[in-house]
Amino acid sequence: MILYLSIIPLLLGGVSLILNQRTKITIVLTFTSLLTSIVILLFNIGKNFEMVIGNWGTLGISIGYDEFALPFLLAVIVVLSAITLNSLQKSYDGFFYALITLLLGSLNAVFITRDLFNVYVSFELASIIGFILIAYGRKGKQIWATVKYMLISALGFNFYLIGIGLVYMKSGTFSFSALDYMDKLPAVLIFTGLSVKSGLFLLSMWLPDAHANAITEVSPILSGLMVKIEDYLVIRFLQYGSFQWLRNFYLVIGTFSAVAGVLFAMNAKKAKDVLAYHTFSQIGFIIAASNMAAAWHAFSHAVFKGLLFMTAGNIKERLGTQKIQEWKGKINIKEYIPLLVGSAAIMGTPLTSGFVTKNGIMDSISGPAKYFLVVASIGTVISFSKLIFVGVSKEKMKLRWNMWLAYGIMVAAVFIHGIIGFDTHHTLDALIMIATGIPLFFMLKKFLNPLPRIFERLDNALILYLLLFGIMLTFVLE
Amino acid sequence: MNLKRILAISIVCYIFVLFFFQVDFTAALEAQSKINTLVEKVKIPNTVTAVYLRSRVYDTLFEVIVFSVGVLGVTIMLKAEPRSELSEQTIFGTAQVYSSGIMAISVTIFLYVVLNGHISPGGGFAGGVILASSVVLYGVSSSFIKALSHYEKLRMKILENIALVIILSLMTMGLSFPNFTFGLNEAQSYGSILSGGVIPLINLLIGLKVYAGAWKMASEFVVRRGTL
Amino acid sequence: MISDMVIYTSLIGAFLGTLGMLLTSNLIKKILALGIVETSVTLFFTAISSKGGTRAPIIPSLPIENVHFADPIPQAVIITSIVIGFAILSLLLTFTIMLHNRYHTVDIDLIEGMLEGEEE
Amino acid sequence: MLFTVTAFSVFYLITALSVITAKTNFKAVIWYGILGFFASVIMLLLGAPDVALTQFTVGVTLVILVYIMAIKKQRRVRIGYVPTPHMIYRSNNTLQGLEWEIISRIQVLEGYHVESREFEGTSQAVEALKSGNIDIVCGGLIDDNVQNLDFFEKIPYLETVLFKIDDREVDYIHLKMLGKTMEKIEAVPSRKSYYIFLLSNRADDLKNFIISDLIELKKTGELKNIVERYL
Repeated sequence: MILYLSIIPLLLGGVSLILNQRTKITIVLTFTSLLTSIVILLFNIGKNFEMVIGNWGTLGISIGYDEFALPFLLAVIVVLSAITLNSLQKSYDGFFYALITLLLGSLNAVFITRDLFNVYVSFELASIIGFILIAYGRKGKQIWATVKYMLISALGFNFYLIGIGLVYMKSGTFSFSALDYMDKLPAVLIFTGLSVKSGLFLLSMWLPDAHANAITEVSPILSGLMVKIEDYLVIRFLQYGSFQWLRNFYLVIGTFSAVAGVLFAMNAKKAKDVLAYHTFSQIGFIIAASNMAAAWHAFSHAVFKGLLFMTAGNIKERLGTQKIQEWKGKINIKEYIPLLVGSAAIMGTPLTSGFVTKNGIMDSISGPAKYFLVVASIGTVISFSKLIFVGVSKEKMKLRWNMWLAYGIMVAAVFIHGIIGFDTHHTLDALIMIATGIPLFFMLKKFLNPLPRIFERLDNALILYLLLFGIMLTFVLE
Repeated sequence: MNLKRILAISIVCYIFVLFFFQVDFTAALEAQSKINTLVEKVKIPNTVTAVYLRSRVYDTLFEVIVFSVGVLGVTIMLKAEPRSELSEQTIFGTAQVYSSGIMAISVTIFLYVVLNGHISPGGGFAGGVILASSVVLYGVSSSFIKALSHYEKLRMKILENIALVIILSLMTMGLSFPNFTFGLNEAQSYGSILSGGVIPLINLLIGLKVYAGAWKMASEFVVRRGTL
Repeated sequence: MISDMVIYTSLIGAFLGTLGMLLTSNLIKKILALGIVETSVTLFFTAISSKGGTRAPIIPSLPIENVHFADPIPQAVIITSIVIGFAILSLLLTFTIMLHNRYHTVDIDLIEGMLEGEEE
Repeated sequence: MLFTVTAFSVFYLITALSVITAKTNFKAVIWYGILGFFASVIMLLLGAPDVALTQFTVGVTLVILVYIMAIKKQRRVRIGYVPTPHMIYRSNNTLQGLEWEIISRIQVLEGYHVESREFEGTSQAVEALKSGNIDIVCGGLIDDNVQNLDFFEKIPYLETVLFKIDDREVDYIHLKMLGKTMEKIEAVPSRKSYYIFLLSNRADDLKNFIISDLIELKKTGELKNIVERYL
C-alpha cells in the first residue's frame, strides 16, 4: 500500500511527460497525484512497519514507514500544493507540471525507502528535476548555478556510491539494516557523499547562487524540500549502529553552519539572498539536533521558508527588483502579511510553528553548542528585521484566487502547527530574543554590507567540500 | 592561482591515501545461493537481467523515468538556442557507403542484443544506445538531413511515448503482482526466447525508447553545433 | 586477488578524475574528468561483484554447476547508475552549450568574472 | 588472468592521466574514448559482460556528443540584398547604407559571420529565401510589396510615407531616385507604411536579436542618427 505513495505520482508524471503539450491535463494530473498522496498518507498514519517488495528477501528492495517520515511527507504535500496553486495563471508549460508530479513521486520514494541504492536512484531523479527547474528561466546566472550544483553533487554522489559499495562488500545486501555492523569508513563516505545536497555551510556552497537565482516557484522547492532529503537521511541513519559516533560531529558542524549562515544573511542586501543564507542556518539547527524534534523543525522550516521564498518571488516579479532597499513603501498589505507571518515563524515568535520546533531543538541540546544556537537565533531576528520594517503602501492590489489559496495553505499550516504545539515555558525566552534582536538591528544597520562571495566560486566550493571530507576521514583513524 | 592548485592536489592526495589504508577487503560474498534463488524464481539464464527487471525493477522504473526526463530536458532547454546550418554538408562517397553498411549491421545487432537480453549479455538500454549511436554516426558522416527525416517518417515520437506508457504499466504490474509473467515460463523450455515471459517485451520497448531518446538528444546537439 | 587489484585501480582512477576536475578551468574537460570518476565507480562495483568469482552470472543449462560465479546484484545495480550518469553528463553538456551561446567561452574563470559584473 | 587484468588496469590509469593532462579538448575526448574501452575490457574479464556492453556503448555515444560539442562552429548569416541607394549599396568594395548599418550589428554584437549576396530584383531574392539559400532579404522593401507569403517573418524597422504618382504608389527612397531622372513629378502623400526586413522562418534567433536590437537603437536615439546620416 505504502508503495503506491511513489508509484502513482511516477506513473501520472510519466503520462504528463508524454502530454507535455497539454498544460491543463498535466495540472489535473498533478492535483490528482497530490490528492492520492494525502489519502494514502492518512491510511498509514500511526503505523510502523518494514517490508520487502514482492517477497524477494535480501535480493529485493525494502520499504517501510514510521513516525520519522511523517513530517517530511507532510512537508512535501503542503509545499508542492502551494507551489502548484501559485503557478496557475502564469505562463508555465506542461513540462513544468510533469516535473512537479515526478518530483512528488521521487521525494515520497526517498522518504519511504529502506534500501541504500534506491536512495541513490530516487534522490538522483529528484536532483535531475531540480537541475532542470533551476535553469528553467534560461538566464546566464541560472544556468551557471545549475552547472555548479551538478558538478559538485555528481562528484559527491560518486563518493556515496563507493560508500554503499563497501557496505555491500561487507554484508551482501543494500538494505539499511546492514548499516548496523559497518565500520566507520562507509559511514563517512555515505554522509559526505550525500551532504553535498544537505545545505550545510562549507559542504554545499553552491546553494546561495542556485536558491537565489531560481524562479519564484522553484526556490521554495529547493529550499523547502530538496535539502530536506539529506536531513531526513541523517536522522534516519543515526538509528543504526555505525553512525552513532558521528553525532558529535553533526553537533559541531550544525552549530557552525547555524552561526555562519546567519552572519552572511545579516549582511546580504537582496531578499532572496537573505533567505538562501538562512537555509544554511536553519539546516544547521536541524543537523545539530538530529532527532524527532529536528524532523518536525524540518517540516516547519519547509513551510515557512517556502512561504517566504514564494512571497519574495511574487514581490520581485511585481516590482522587478529584489533589493530590500527598493521595496520600501511599495509592498502591498496582502503581500506583507505572508511575509510577516513567515518572518515571525523563522524568528520563533510564540503561536507560530517556528517557536514550537525551535524550542524542541533547544531542549534536546546541552553544553556550549546551546549558546551558539541562541546567538544564531538573535542573528535571525536581526536579519529578518530588514524584511519586517519594509513599509506598506496604501495602493489597492487584486490578488488572484489561486494565490490567496497558496498563501492561505502555508499560513494556516504555520499557525495550526504553532497553536497545537504551544507550550508556555519558553515564551519569555523567545520574547526576550526578539526584544534584543530588533534594537540591535537598528544599531548595526549602518555596518551591514554584503560579505564577499569568494567561497561560492566553483573551484573554491569543491576544495572546501573536499577539505571537510579530509577532516572527517582523519577522525576515522584510531 | 598557484596556491589553489597546491591546496587542491594536497587535499585530494591526503583523502585518497587515507582511503587506501582504510578499505577493508575481507568480503563475505556468496553468490551461489543468490543465483540459485534467481534462476528458480525467474527461470531465465541471465541472472543480471533477472535482477534488473524482476527483483529490483523498482530501481529500473526510476531509471527509465530519469532517462526520459533527461532527454526531454535536453530538448526543451535547447529549444530557444540558435540553430546551426545543416544544408551544406560535404559528403565523402566512401564514408557514405561504409556508414550505410554499419547502419544495416547495427539494426541486426540491436534486435539480437535486445531480444536475447535474458539469455545472453545485453538488454534494452545497450541495444537502444547501439542503434542510436550508429544512426548518429551515419548522419554526421553522410547525410544528416536524411537521418533527421527518419524520425518523422517512422513516427518515432508516438512510438516512444507508447513504449514509455507500456513500460511503466508493465513495471507497475510486476511490482503489484510478484508472479506476473504472462504465464509463458512454464510452457517453454529453459533458455528459449519466449521463456522470459514479459522480459523480452520490456527489453524491446526499453530499446525503442532509449533509441528514440538518445537519437533525439544527439540530433539536438548536432542541430545546434553543426555536423563534422 | 584480481578484484582487489581492480578496486585499487578504480580508487586511483577516481582520484585522478577528482584531481582533473580541480586542476582545469575548462568546463568540457571538467565534465570529462567527472566521466572518469563515474567510470571508475562502475569498475569498483564490478570488482565487488567479482569478489566471489569471475565467471559471468549466466547459466546456459539448468543443473547449476558449482563454479565461482560473479554476484549479479552489483552488476544490475551499476547499469542503472551508468544510465543516470549518462543523463547527467548529457544535461551538463547541454548547459555548456547554453553557456557558450551566452558568454562565448567555456572557461569557468572567465564566465564567473562576467557573471559578477552582471546585475539581476 | 592476473597479468592481463594488471596490464589493462595500468593502461586504464595511463589513459585517465592522459585525459586530464591533454592540451586540447579534441585530444581529451579521444583519450576518454580509449579509457571507456579499457574499462569495458576489464569488466569483461571480471565476469560482467552486461556492464561492459552498457559501459562501452554509453562511452561511444558520449564521445560522439562531446566531440560534436567541442567543435566550435560559428553561426553563419547570409544576407541577400537588392542594391538600393541610401539603404544598402556597394561602394569601394564595401557595403554601405542605412540597412547595412543595422544588420551588421549582428556581426559586432553576436559574433556571427555575415555573408552577403546581391540580387537583381526583389522577386529573385524572395525566391532564394524560399529555397533556404539566404536568411535575410533587405533593400528598401515596403510592407505592401510582399503579401500572402507564409514562409518568412516581416520585421518593420522604419516608418515611411507612400506617395501617389499617377496610378501607382511609390515610397520615399524610390521617389528620390525618380527625382534624379525625371524633371517634374506630381507626388501626393497617400498613406503610411513601413520599411521591413524579410527573415526566413528558420532563423528564430536572428529575429529575436534584430527586434531587441531595434528597440535598443530606438531607445538610445542611435536609429535617428543613422537615418539622418543617410537620408
